[in-house]
Amino acid sequence: MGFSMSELKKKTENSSSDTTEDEESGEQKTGVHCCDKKDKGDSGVGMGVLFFIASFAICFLSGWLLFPSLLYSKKEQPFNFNHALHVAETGGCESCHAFRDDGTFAGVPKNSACIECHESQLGETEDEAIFMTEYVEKGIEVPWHIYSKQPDCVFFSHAAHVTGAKMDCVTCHGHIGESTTMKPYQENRITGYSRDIWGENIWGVKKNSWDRMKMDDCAECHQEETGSKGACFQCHK
Amino acid sequence: MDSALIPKGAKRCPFPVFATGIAVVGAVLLWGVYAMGLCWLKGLNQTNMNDYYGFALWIWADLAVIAIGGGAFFTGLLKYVFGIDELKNIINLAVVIGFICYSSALLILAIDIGQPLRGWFIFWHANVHSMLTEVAFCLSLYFSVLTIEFIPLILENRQIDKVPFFHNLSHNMHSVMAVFAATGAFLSCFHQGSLGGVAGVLYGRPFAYREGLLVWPWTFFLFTWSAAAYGPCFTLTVTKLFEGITRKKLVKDNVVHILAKISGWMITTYIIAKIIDTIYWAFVTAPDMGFSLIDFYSNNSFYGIWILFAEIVLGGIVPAVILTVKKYRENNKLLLVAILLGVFGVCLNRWVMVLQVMAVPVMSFDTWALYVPSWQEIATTILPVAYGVILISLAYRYLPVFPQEQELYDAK
Amino acid sequence: MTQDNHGKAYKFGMVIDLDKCTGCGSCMVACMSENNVPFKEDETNKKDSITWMKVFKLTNGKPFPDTDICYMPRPCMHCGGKGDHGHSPCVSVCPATATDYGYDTGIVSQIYTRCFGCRYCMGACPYHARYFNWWDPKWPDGMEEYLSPSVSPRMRGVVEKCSFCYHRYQAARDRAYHEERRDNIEEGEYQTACTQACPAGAITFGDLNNPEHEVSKLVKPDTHQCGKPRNPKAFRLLERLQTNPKVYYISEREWVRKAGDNYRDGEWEKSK
Amino acid sequence: MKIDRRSFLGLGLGAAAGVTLSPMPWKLTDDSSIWSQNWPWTPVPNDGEITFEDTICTLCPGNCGISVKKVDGRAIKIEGKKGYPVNDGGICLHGISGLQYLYDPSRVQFPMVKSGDTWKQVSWDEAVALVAGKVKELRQKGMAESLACVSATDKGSVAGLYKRLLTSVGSQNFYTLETMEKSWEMLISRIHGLKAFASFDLANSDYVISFGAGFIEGWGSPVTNFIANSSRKERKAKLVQVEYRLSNTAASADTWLPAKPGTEADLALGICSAIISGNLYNAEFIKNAKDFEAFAKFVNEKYAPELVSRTTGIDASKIKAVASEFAKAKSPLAIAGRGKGESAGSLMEFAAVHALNCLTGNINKAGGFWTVERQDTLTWSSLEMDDSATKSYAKSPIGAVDSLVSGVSGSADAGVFSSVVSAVSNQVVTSASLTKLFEVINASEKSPVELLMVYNANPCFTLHNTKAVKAAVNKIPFVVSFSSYMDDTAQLADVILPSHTFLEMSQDIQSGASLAQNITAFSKPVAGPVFDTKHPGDAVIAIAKAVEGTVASSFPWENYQECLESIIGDSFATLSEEGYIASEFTPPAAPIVVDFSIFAGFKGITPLEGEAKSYPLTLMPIDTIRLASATFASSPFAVKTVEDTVLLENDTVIEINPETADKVGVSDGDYALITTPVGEAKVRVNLFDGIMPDVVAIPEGLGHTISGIGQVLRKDGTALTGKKGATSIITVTGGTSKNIGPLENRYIGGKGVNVNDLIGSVVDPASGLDAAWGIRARISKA
Repeated sequence: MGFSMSELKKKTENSSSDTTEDEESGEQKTGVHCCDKKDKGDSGVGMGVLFFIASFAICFLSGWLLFPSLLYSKKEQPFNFNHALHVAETGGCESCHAFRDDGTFAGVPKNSACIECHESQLGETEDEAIFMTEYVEKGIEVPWHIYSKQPDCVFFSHAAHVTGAKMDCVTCHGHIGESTTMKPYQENRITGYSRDIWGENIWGVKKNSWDRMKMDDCAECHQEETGSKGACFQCHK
Repeated sequence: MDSALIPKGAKRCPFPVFATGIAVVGAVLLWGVYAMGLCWLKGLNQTNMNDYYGFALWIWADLAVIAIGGGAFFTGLLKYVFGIDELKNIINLAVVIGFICYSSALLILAIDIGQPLRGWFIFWHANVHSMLTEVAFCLSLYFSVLTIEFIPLILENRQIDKVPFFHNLSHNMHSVMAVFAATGAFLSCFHQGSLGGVAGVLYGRPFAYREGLLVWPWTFFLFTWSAAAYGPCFTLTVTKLFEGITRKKLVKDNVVHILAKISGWMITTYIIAKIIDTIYWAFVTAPDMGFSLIDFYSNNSFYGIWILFAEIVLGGIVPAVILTVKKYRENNKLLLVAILLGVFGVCLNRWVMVLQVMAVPVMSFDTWALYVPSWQEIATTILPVAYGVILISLAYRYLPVFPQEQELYDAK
Repeated sequence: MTQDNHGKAYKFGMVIDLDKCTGCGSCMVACMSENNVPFKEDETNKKDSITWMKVFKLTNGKPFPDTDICYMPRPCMHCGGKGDHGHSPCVSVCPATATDYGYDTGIVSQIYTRCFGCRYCMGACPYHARYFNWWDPKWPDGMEEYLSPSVSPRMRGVVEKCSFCYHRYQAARDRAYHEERRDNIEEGEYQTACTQACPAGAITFGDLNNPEHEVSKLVKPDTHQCGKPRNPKAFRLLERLQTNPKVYYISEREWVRKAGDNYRDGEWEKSK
Repeated sequence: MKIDRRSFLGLGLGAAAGVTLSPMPWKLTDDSSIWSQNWPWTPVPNDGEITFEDTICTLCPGNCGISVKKVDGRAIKIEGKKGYPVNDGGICLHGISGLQYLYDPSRVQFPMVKSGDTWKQVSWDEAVALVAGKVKELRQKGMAESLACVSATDKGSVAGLYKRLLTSVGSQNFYTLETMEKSWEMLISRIHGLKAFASFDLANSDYVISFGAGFIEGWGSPVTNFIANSSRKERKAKLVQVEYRLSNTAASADTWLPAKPGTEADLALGICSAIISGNLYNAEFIKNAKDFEAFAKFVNEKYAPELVSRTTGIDASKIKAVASEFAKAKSPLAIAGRGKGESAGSLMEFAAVHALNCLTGNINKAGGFWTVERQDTLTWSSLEMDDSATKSYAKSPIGAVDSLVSGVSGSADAGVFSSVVSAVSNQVVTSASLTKLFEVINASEKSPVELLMVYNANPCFTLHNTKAVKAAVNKIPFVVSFSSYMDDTAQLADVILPSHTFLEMSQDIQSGASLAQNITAFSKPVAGPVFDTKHPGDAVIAIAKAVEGTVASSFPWENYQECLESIIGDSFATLSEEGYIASEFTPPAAPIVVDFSIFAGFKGITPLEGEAKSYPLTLMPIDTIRLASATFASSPFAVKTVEDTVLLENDTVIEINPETADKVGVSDGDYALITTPVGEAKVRVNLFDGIMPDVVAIPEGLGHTISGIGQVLRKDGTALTGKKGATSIITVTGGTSKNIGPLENRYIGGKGVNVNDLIGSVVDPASGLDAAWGIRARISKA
């Protein structure tokens, strides 16, 4: 408390006006000046503005550019999977991403489904070789990172949407079926969410219906299609 | 040491004495902060609340500080809107108290919720039907208003005031303060009221439930009215406390008496309304739900019928009589009794509307629920008190809280 | 989101025959096991013990040997609220819309991850059907293996309650959709875990809007009076508060029916 | 470096503005709230394909059919099996909790040998070799009879294997727990001359008088009884409950007759008297009964309703009314066996009650009492015994008791009964009593049992006077436990060969009491094994093989599965496919014999221990379905359902009438000291109007000792601290955390008082079994 307002005022009144110098030396000089040139004229506002602009720029840009890249960790898929090729071979999403008899959705197929075709290696790709040697032969399920993985609190009925409302897979999942490579999986370091849930855009802006899979996106569509967002339990468990 | 900061001409205790005092209260504050940290890190299992007692000690404290902080909006309203000019001599204190009370209330709410990181959902996913949503919005808005009202006072600090910009800012803010006072009064009315509504809308709790007007139960209006009525009692109590501690006269008697008189009439009207409300509730609302009045006040001595008597007679009728009758009001001792009873009365009312609501069994086979707060709850409840003491001491020391101080000192 | 529920919507409800209930506790455990309800080392403080389905023990208060007891299982009542418009005591007070009323099912539903733990809903519920997670849910090492993926385990600091095993309704709907029956669900397809487990068969569950369903036949709900039972042996807990629960009780015993609500001296005799 | 203050202000404001206008704060706010929704320490169960697998629950003798729900092969829930004859979809709380038993980290996770206060992990081979070595040694010393085994029951192939091991070694010391089932068996043998067990067709009876049987507290086959009880309304059937306390069964009954504890037999005979004097009995059925005249004379003289009214406290008119209703009912049924029927009880009490069944003749008919001949569906190959085994086997069991005859001989009243001893009771029946076994061990200087094997039993918890039982067990040089859990007995063992839980193993099951049909069921493993445990049958086979010689050759099977297939024979295919075979009871071809001569020496039932002067109250153990009180301890789920009027924090809560409380000077919630001739305990008091004054009720199933064991060392020398190597931290009430050792189950262990610490054993002269049904006690404020 020893350092009083009067002192502060004096200092600000007397601080240096070396606005032409670069930041670092300016700071140093300021330090010196304020000690020995206490009764010089007031020109500190300019310095303040400079600092303001500099720190604004740094924070603003790092918030937009650095922050997103720090926020997400990138994980490579165990091996590349060519959706386009498989869709062409099997005829559609449903042949691998199927419903079980009780109406639940099986999601990513298990090895047992894959080896219906891949009894032995079919093609010559390295990826298939990895699949065969590392997973099928060792009896391990492939630890895919699932782009559309919703958190545990979400209940999503594929049956209601695909069978009931006759929705197309693309509406939510985009054109993943036409992809030939798997993009890296980005996981939010804080939430553990897949980046695809929030959307690629850091503001979460979406252009296509499949760009984002947040609750608001579900609610928006429900509101349009059913006239109600639905009660909590409709989508939460 | 800090003399340059002290308002000009004001006599303050030596800095070491002041610092020691602050350090002692600061220790209490740290204890509270520790308890608060425990609640945040380990969760609300640190409290003795349970599924029957979802609201407990500190929610009472929350409601109580808001009620006694009601002096801020009401005094502001009287001064700026109704133009009772004498009150300018006590408005600063009222604003500081209000600021302390409302910031404390916000802090308590932040501790009270099970998921503090999601606290903002109350704004983002607001349910407009919920009284608590109304509370949150009004509370935070009114807190902003109070901050705006508090700023000019800070700017009046001797050193800050020297800066022309701040001086002018302070001056300009003063001139538009009426707008803020009016906004504040409006917001606070809703805020106080919605806190009353919190209990009053609980139609599953016959003890709390009240019928009402439009979307608001009677408790909505009673809470606003009681905060306006009893808030000044607390402002006066703090004034008296300061005068006692500093052994100085800080506010002129006529100011005190005006505020006391207004408070007295407000209490009178409030307590009449409260009595009518109680009678209607006891003879119409509750019986419709299968309860007699005595069902709410039996079984244990803690929540005996005495509590209703204390609230209405001791905390209502007695201060109302003292404060409305000139002779009594101007008797210093009686005045002190009245304002203390007033503060007690409104705190008791808030206690009843939070704690007893939880305690009274509703299902015929249910039992009375009583609870004893844990030390963490007590510490976090004392925390805002310590914080308030520190802030108000700082304000008193460095800001011209009492404009008449100098004049009164000179006159002595 | 105000729809009235007298249309084609379901109105799921439960009828519990108190004369059949033996207080065995199967419903409580079936519920805990179905819904990933956690447990602590000491659960004897019943005021902080999470039991979505709780069995109360009522006594008639008479001395030996005229004493009688009755067990009353209490799930969430899924109140329709005043006028049965969906403004249940708890739903109307939740500041963050973390709990709401499903107009298509009559079920009071909830998002645990939306709840920020203000506990206002607990204060609003006269049945003590809502429970707060005072502690982090912890399972003894390895025991979390039995957790069901159908119900998300809740975290510390949020309120939870009985959901009428909504996930079972979802599962039934999934099947119905898959079999192209849209959401046409048979009575037997959606039953709560407690109903299914009760060895005494004391619990019946179904659609109160469907006169073919057993629950409707048992209590004959009066739609003009917000579902008040027309069966004189049936009653709802705290009927007079107008919470309009969807859980009904049946008992031949007069003292039990009387204990279901509050009556001032002489009122019960008159009301009979 | 010194920053100028105005620059500093600029820096701060710039940073604030820059940050605010970037997505960072907003995204962080949102993400931190989402983080709180996805806390890494809150488990996330994996999703997958849902399947159901059926098996049988063997936690209690009820043996319900269960469906285990699985997600991608992971067992997640247990439900009742629809259509199964025992439970038809219903299930009790313990059955539902089965998975808590399965995944319990406090299970014995691998074979262990005790050294000092440390348990050391050993391999199965080592453990088997150790046990087999001891057995071999005893055989070599010619002391094979000092090998003993305790099992809950002798039914089924697994228990059969244990018994076979003993026999092949040369020991008759195979003991089962003493339950009401044994008493009924003895009684049927004495009265009807049949080797059969009792069964009760509750579901079809229209009038049941139960003398303290807790149909809905877990008696017999609990779920079957729940179903029968709840269908009473529709069937217009009546239940009369004779009990000193308003138990759940009494509350559910149509009539509650609160007879003083210990006078149930008097009341039964009083009703007999009323039936006989009113000529309401089934004269056709009784026509050939032995000594009926004597019995009639006896009850009319000594048990006229007016006389009985004085002893029991039940109005004579009420007795007569019940007698008349009972006799006139279409299929009346009288049942004995207090509480859950887990104790043998006084044989004469059973006899007095059964006299009612005999008078109405509702025996071996629908809705009546059934004598069911033991059908041994298992066909064991003959076993080989060498000389040493044969020699040892000739010695009678250590816990041998004589029964039945003692009740008749030397009776002063013998005169009125026939002096000709009937064909059915002309011999002294010798059987083995576990209680007696431990008594003998305690009485001998050196334990006559050298090696005790404990399978599916927890005698240190379930037998009366646990202190004495534990002393006896401690005296036995080598104790082998086959328990899955560190239960009260396993704690005292030298070696533990942990068994699979019922969900992890296959076995054959004979459903027992209170069913009106024979059910043979086959349970199959539906999970695990979660730990390094073994099928108890495999363990015995391995031990037998390691003992070598004729013992090994008596166990020709590779493993239990092979054994089961061979001994079940033809029906194995059907069993493993259908899961069970049920057949309705068929009445025996020959008319049933009834012999009333057992009443010749009737002097009331086995009295309570303790004198009334210093112990003015009667302490009665009470059962509740919510607490398991037999071999298995309750699960965390079950304990959670227990009311705070039964267990409060770690204290047992006793129940007394407010009148008693006044007399003793305690009030509701007080701590009290309860003292019996056997022990004392500090408990809390709950006042309940529904209990008779001067009676104190104390809940069974509490007071499991929490293991006092020290460390458990793995083979590599590291301490076992939980499955994943991490010590599990459990937060307990009050928010404090403490480390839980791997074998300590604090969800039930250390909670409350074991009733059996307070009640001593009392040998029933009629059966030779432990018939203690309570004890005298006093209480004082503590």
